[in-house]
Amino acid sequence: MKADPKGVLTGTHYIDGDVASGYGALAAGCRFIAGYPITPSTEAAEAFARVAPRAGAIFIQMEDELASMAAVVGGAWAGVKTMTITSGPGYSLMQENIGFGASLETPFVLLNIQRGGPSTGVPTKTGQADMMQSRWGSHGDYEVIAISPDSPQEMFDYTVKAFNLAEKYRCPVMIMSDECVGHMTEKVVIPPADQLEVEPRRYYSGPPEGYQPYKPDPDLVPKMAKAGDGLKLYISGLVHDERGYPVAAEEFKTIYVRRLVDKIRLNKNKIIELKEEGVDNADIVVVSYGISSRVAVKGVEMAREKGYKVGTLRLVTVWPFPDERIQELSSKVKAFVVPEINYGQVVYDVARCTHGKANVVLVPHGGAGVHNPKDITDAIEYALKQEKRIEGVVEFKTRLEKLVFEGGMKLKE
Amino acid sequence: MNLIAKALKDGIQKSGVNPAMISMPSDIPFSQEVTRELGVDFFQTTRGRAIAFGTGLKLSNPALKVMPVAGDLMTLGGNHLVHGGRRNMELCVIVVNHFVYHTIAGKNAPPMTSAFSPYSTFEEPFNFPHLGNSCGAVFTARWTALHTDDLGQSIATALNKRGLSLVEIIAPGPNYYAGIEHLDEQLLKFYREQSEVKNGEDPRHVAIAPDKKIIVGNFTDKERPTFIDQYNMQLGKVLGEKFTPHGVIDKEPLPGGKIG
Amino acid sequence: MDTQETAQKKIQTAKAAKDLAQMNDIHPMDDFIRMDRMPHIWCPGCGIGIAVTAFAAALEKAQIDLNKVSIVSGIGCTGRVAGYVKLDSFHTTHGRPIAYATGIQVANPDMKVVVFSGDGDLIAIGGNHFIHAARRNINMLVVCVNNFIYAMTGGQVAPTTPLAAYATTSPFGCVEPPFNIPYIADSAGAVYVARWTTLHVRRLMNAMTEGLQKNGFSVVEAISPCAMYYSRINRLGDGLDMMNFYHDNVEIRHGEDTKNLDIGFQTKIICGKFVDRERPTYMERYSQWSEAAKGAKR
Amino acid sequence: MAEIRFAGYGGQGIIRSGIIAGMAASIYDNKHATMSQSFGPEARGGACSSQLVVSDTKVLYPYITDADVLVAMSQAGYDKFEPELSERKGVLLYDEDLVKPKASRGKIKAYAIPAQRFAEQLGRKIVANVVMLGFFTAVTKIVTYEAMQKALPESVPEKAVELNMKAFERGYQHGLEVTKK
Amino acid sequence: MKADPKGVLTGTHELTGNEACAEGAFAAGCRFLGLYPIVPSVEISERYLERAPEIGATFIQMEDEVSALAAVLGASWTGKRSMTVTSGSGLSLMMEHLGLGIMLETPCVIVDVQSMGPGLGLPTRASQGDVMQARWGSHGDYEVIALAPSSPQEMFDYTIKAFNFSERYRIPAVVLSDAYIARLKEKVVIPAANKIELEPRRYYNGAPGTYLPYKRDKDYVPRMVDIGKGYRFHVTGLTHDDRGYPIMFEECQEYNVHPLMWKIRKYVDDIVEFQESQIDDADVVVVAYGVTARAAHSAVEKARAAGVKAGVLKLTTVWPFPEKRIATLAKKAKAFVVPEMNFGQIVSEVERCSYGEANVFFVAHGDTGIEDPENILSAIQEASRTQKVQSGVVEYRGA
Repeated sequence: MKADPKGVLTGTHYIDGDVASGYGALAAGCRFIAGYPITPSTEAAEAFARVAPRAGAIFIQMEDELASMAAVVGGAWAGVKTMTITSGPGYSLMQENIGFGASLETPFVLLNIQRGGPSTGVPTKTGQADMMQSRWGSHGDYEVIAISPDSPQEMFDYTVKAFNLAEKYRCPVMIMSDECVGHMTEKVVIPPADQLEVEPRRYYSGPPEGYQPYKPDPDLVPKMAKAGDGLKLYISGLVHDERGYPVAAEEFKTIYVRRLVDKIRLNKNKIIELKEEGVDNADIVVVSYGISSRVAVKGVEMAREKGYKVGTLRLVTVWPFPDERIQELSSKVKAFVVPEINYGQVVYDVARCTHGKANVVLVPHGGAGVHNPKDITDAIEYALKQEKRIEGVVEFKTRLEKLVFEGGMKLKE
Repeated sequence: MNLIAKALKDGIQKSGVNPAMISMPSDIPFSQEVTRELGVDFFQTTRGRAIAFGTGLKLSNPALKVMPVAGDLMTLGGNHLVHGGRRNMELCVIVVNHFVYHTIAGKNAPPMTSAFSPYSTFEEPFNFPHLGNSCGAVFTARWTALHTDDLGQSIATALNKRGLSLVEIIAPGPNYYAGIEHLDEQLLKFYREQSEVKNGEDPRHVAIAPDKKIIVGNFTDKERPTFIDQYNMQLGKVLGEKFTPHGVIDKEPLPGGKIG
Repeated sequence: MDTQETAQKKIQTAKAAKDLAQMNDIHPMDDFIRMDRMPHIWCPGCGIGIAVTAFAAALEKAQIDLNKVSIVSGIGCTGRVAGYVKLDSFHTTHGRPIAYATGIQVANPDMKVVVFSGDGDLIAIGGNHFIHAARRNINMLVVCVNNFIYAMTGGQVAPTTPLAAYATTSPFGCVEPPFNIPYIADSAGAVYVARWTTLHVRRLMNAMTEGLQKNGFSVVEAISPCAMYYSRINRLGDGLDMMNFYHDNVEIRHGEDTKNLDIGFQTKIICGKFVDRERPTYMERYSQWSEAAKGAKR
Repeated sequence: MAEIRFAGYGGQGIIRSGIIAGMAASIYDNKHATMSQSFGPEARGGACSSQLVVSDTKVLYPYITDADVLVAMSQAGYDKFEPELSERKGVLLYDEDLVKPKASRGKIKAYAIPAQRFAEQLGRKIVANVVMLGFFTAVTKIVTYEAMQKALPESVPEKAVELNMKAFERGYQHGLEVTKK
Repeated sequence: MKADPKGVLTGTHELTGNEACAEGAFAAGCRFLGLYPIVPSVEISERYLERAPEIGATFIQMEDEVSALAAVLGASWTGKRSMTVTSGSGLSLMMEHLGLGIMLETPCVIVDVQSMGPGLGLPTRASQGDVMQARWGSHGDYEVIALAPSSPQEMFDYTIKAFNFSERYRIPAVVLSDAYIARLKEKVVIPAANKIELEPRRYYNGAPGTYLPYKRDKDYVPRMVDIGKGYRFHVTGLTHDDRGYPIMFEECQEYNVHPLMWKIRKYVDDIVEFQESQIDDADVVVVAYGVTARAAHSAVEKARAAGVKAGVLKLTTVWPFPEKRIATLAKKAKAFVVPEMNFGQIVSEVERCSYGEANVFFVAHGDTGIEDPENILSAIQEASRTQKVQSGVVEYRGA
C-alpha cells in the first residue's frame, strides 16, 4: 500500500532526528500519538503536534507515561496506527502496558530516545543503556522488535519501517534511538507519497460471528479487528484462547505464550536487518548499533590505517538478535569488539553466540557522551594481541575510566 | 456482577445508542457471556487504566461511544479520572464501589483476614461524585445496584451526555468478599434502608460516612465543551479553512446514537 | 580505591576553593541554602526563588527545628528546590515526591515533611498521589509552584495551562481546560488550602507558616512567572511584566468557595486562604487502629 | 571536510547558527553536513555549543576531532573549546567585545568582529549570531554566500527576514574587509 | 548483629511461602511495608499487618505500585528496614523506582511473587517469567541481587538474606518467589533470635557537617545516615558527585555509575550462592532455581536410578549469575539441562557461560503445571545421549 499523501511532507529538510521521527510517523500513517514530555524526546512529540492536523491526526499530551501507553494501545484497537514517544524514566513507567499491548498482540510503535541512566541520570545527554530493558522490561515472556537508527534520515526511514513491522507482526516495535541521533541535525529527504510503501493493517473480513482475535494465519500472526464494527470484541489481557476468552487451563498458556514468542523467533530472518562492511576477511569485527556505530567508524578507520583487518557489523535491528550470523562469524574471526554506551548489555548476547570460538571485548561508556574513537582502536589492537581464548567478556578500560579513577580529572562544571 | 451487568444493559437500551458502537474498556473481568449479551466491544485492560485506554479509543475513532468500567475505589486510576474530567473527554465512566459496606457498617475491627479490606478500613474513602464534579465531569450520579430503574436511567443519560460522566454504583463485591456472600440478602436490605434519594444534591455533601445514610441520586448535570469540541474550536480558530475538524467525517454528524 | 579517592579529592579541592571564595559573604540564608550549590539554575524573572525565600522565612517563623524537616521534590524546575535547601532533602522521580514523602512520614512520624514541586510534577503525573494523600490526610505541607507550563523540558502544555494559551505541544493553543488546584485539593480532603502569587511574598510566607503548623495535608499553590517559556511563547513580556500583571489582576478573597477559583488566560486570579479545617490524620487513624488491633489480639 | 564549533551561551542563537550553516551547506551547496548540539538543563545563560561537520561525502563520524573553525561568542565557550582547534589549520572567529583570546598557537589564524555591537547598531542584539554567520561565510568560505542567502530566510520568522539579511550582510562585508588585509 | 527477638517467631511452624516471607521480614528487622495488593502476593501483606501492631512495625497501602516502592525508599532513609511485595504487573510498575533505589543506593527488599505474564496473564498460576526483568527491567545500567527460594523455609531464609545483601551493598534486593511457593504450606523452622545473623546498616558516624552521602568506602559502598539526625544531606536521582549534588557531564556519569556496577561485579564471588547435589561425577547438570529446582531434584533421582549420571546445580542467587561455576562445570559435564517456567531466560545465561564446551538443553514451560519431572527426565536422557556439541540452545519439546 502507498502512503497517504496528506501525511507525507515530501521534500528535502534539514531537521534533527526527533523531528524526522515525528514526520516519519505521520508519513507511515500514524494518526494518534499520546505522549508525555520528557527530555530529550519531546521534540518528536512537538513536531508531530505541529504537523498532525494537516493529515487529520491528533496528538494528546496525557497526564503521565502510564496513561500514554494505555491510550496508545486503546487507539490501536480503535483502528488507527499509533505511537508514543518517551525516554528512560518514562520508558520504565510504560513497561506494564507494553507487556499488556504485547499480550493483546497490538501493533504500535514506541520511540525511546535513550539518555544517561539509571533513574533520572543525565536527561540532556546520551546513553544506550535501555537496550536490554526494551527486550526484558515487562514481566512475563514476550518478544519485541527493536530498531536502532543512526542518523536523522534513518530516524525517518526506520520509523516508517517500524510501523510496517508492527502491522506485519502485530507486536510492539521499539525505535531505540538516543539523544545524539535525536538531537543531530542532518539533511532528511522525504520521498513522494507514492514511493513510500506502508503496510496496511491486516483486517479480518469474514462474517462477524466468525472472528477470532487470536486465530493465527500460517505465519503465526492473527488478523486484527477494530472497535465499533459490530464484532462484539472480547479482548482481555488475561491468558486467553483464540477467541480471546480468558482461560484458566494451563495448556492454553503454553500455546498462547509460545506463539507470542514464536511469531517473532520463527520469522526472525525476515525481520533482522544488518549492515556489514569488510567482514569477509576480517580478524576483528566491531559490532555496534545506533550512534556507537558512527563513532566506531572513526576507530575502525584508525585501526585500518595501522594495517589491521577490521570489519564492522551494524545491528539495525537489535532485537531479535542475529544469533546465527554472530555464530557464523565467530568461527572466522579472532574477536569481536563491542562498543556500547553502557556497561555491557548487547555484548552479552554477542558473547553468548560465540560459544567460546572468539574473544569478546566490550568498550564500555557510562553515557552522557560518546566513546573516544581511540578507545575502539585500542580495543581492536588489544583483541588482536590476545593469543589465548578468554572466557567471559573483557571489559576494556577506557581513557575515561582511567581519567576519572586514576587521577587527572578536572572538574568542569 | 449480575446486578451491574443488568443495569448496564438496561442503561444501554434506554439510551438508544447502538451497542455495536460502544466500547467498554474495563479493569473488572466481565465474562464473555455478559459482554456478548450487552453487545459491546469489550477490553479488559491493565488495572486502573480503563479511562486512559478509553481516551485512546475515543480520540482514534470519535464515532465510538466509550464506556470505561472501573472497579474498586479506582486507586491506581484516580489520576486518569481527574484528568479525563478536566479534559472533558467524552467517556461514560462507571465506577463500581465495593468498599462501602464495610465502611458503613463500621466493620473496621482488625485484624480481618479477608483479602484487601483490612488495610483500607481506617482510611476515609473518596467522595467520588464530589471528586468527579470538582475535576469537571458534566454528569455525576450514585446509585446502589438495587436502584435498578434509576441506575439504568442514569447510565442512559450518562451515555448520551457530551463529556465525561461518572456513575458510581454501590454493589456487593462477590469477587472479593467471597466469605460474606451469604450476607447478600441482608446487604440488599441494608442498602434499601440505608440509602436516601436526593437528586440534584450538591456533590460535596454526599460523602459516605459510618453514621450517615448513603445519599444516592443524580447530582451534577451540566454542559461543557468536550475535548474534541474544544480542539476543533481552537484549531479552527487558529488554522481557519485549512483545518478539518477532528471526528467530523464529510461534515455529517457523527454516527453512533443521539448526540445532544 | 586510592585512585578514586584522588579523583574525589580533586573534586573536593575545586569545591573548597569555590566555597572559600564565597565565605567572605555570609548571608542570612546560609543556614538554609546550600551555598556551595549556588548559582541556581533558575532563569532571570522566574518566581521559584521567591517561593523558596518565602519558605525559608516560613520555617523560621514557624520555629521548626530544621533537623526535623525533610523536603522532597520531584522533577522539573521547581523539582530542583530540594537540592538547594539545606535540610534532609530528596530529589526523586517525576511525579512521585508525595508518595516518597508519605513513606518518610509514616515510617517516622516525628518528621515534618514538605513536598516542594511544580504543577506538572504534582498535578499531572503525580495527580493520583496528590488526591490520595489528601484523602488519607497525610501530615505534610505541599507547596505547588504553578507556572502554567512544563519549563524544564522546554515549554510543553501542562494541566494548568490556561485555555487557548500556547505551548510547544499545543502549537495551536491549549485545548484542555486547566485544573483548579485548590478545588481538587479541597474535594480530595486537604485540611489547608491557600493560593498566592510570588508577588505576595509576605502572604505566601504566612500561608506556608500556617501550612507547616497545620496537622494534616496542607496545600499552598504559588503562582509564579515563567519568563523563559510561558511568557515568551505567549508574548507576555518578562518576569517583571508578569509581576505587574499579578499586581493588577489578583483579587484577594479569603474563604472563597474553591469551585470559583478557575484561572483563564490572562484573566483575574483569585488568591487567598480558602480551606482551613480539621480532620483526623492518617497517623491518628492508624494509631487508633493499631491500638484496637493489639486489644483484639490479646 | 571541515569541522566547525560554534560556542557561546544559551540565548545567543548558537544552535540556530549551526542549523543555518548546516542547512546552507547540505541543502543549497549539496554537500553533507551534520550538526549536533550540546546543552545542559542549566542551558539558560549557561554554556552552549553546537558542532558542525561539513563534507563532500557522507559524514560518517559526526563529531569534531581536529577542529577547523571555532566561532566563539563567549569567553567561557572560547576557553572550553580553544584547545580542540587544530594547530595546523585552525581558524578562530570571535566577538572582540566578548572574548579575550590568549596568545595564538601553531598556525591558527584569528579574526575578530564586534558582532554584538554591530547587531545593536542594527537595532537588535539578538541578531549577533547572524552577523557572525556572515563573517564566518566570508572568512572561511566553507559555505557559499548564495547558499546562506537561501538558507537564512527559511530559518527565521518572516517578520525578521529583512533584519537578519542586513545583519548577515554586515558581518559578511566585515569578513571581506578583514580577509583583504 | 543479632535479630531483634520482638520480630522472631521462634519455633517450628506450618506456614505457606507467603506467610514465611512475612515472618522472614520481621526476623530480618523489617519495620515498614509499602504495599499495593495484588494476587498472589496478598497473603504476605495480610500476615504482615496482622502481626505489625504487636511488633511495632508500620505499613501503608498506597494507591498503586509506583507509589508503594516510592514510599519504601522514603521509609528506608528514616532508618527503618523496608520492603514491598508485589507480583508481575506490579513489578513492571515498580521499574522506575527500582532505578531510583539503585541510584540513591537505598537498601530495601522487593518480593516478587511471580505469576504468569505478560499483561494480566494468569494471576493465580506460577511462573518464572520475571527473572530477566528483575535484572534488566529499569532503564540505564545497574546490577541487582536476586534470590530464588524454592520452599517456605527458603522463603523465610532468603528474605533475611535479601535484607542482609541489601544493607551490605546498599542496593534493592529482589526475592523471586512464585505463585506456587506462595501457597505451598510446609514446615518452617524459625531459629532463636540470637541465632539469626543480621547485617547492620552501614552508618556514617562523623559530625553532621562532614557527611558525604556517596563517598565510597574501599569496597565502593557508601555510608548512610538517617534523616532527622541533623545531617541535612541531599540525594538525587540525577547523576551526582559524592555530595549528592547533580553534576551532569561525562566524567561524573562515569564516576557515579561505574562503581554501581563494581560494587556488585567485584564482589560476585562473595554474593553468589548455589547448592549442588550429585554434581561431582555428573554428565548432565540440571541448572534450576526456585520451584523448578524441586522438580529437577526429583528428575535427577530418577535419572540416577536409570543409570544416568545427573546432578543439580540449584541457584540461590539468580543475579549475579554464577558465571564461573557454569564455566567450570561446562568443561566437566557433557550437557546442561535448564528447566524454566518461561520460554527461555536463564538458559541464555547458561549458554553464554558454557563457552561452547557443553550442550545446553532447554525445557520450556510445560503443559502440566509445575515443571513435570518426567519432562526434565526425558531431557536429561536425551542430553546424556547427545555426543556432539551443538551450537545454540536445544529446545526440548517433549517426547
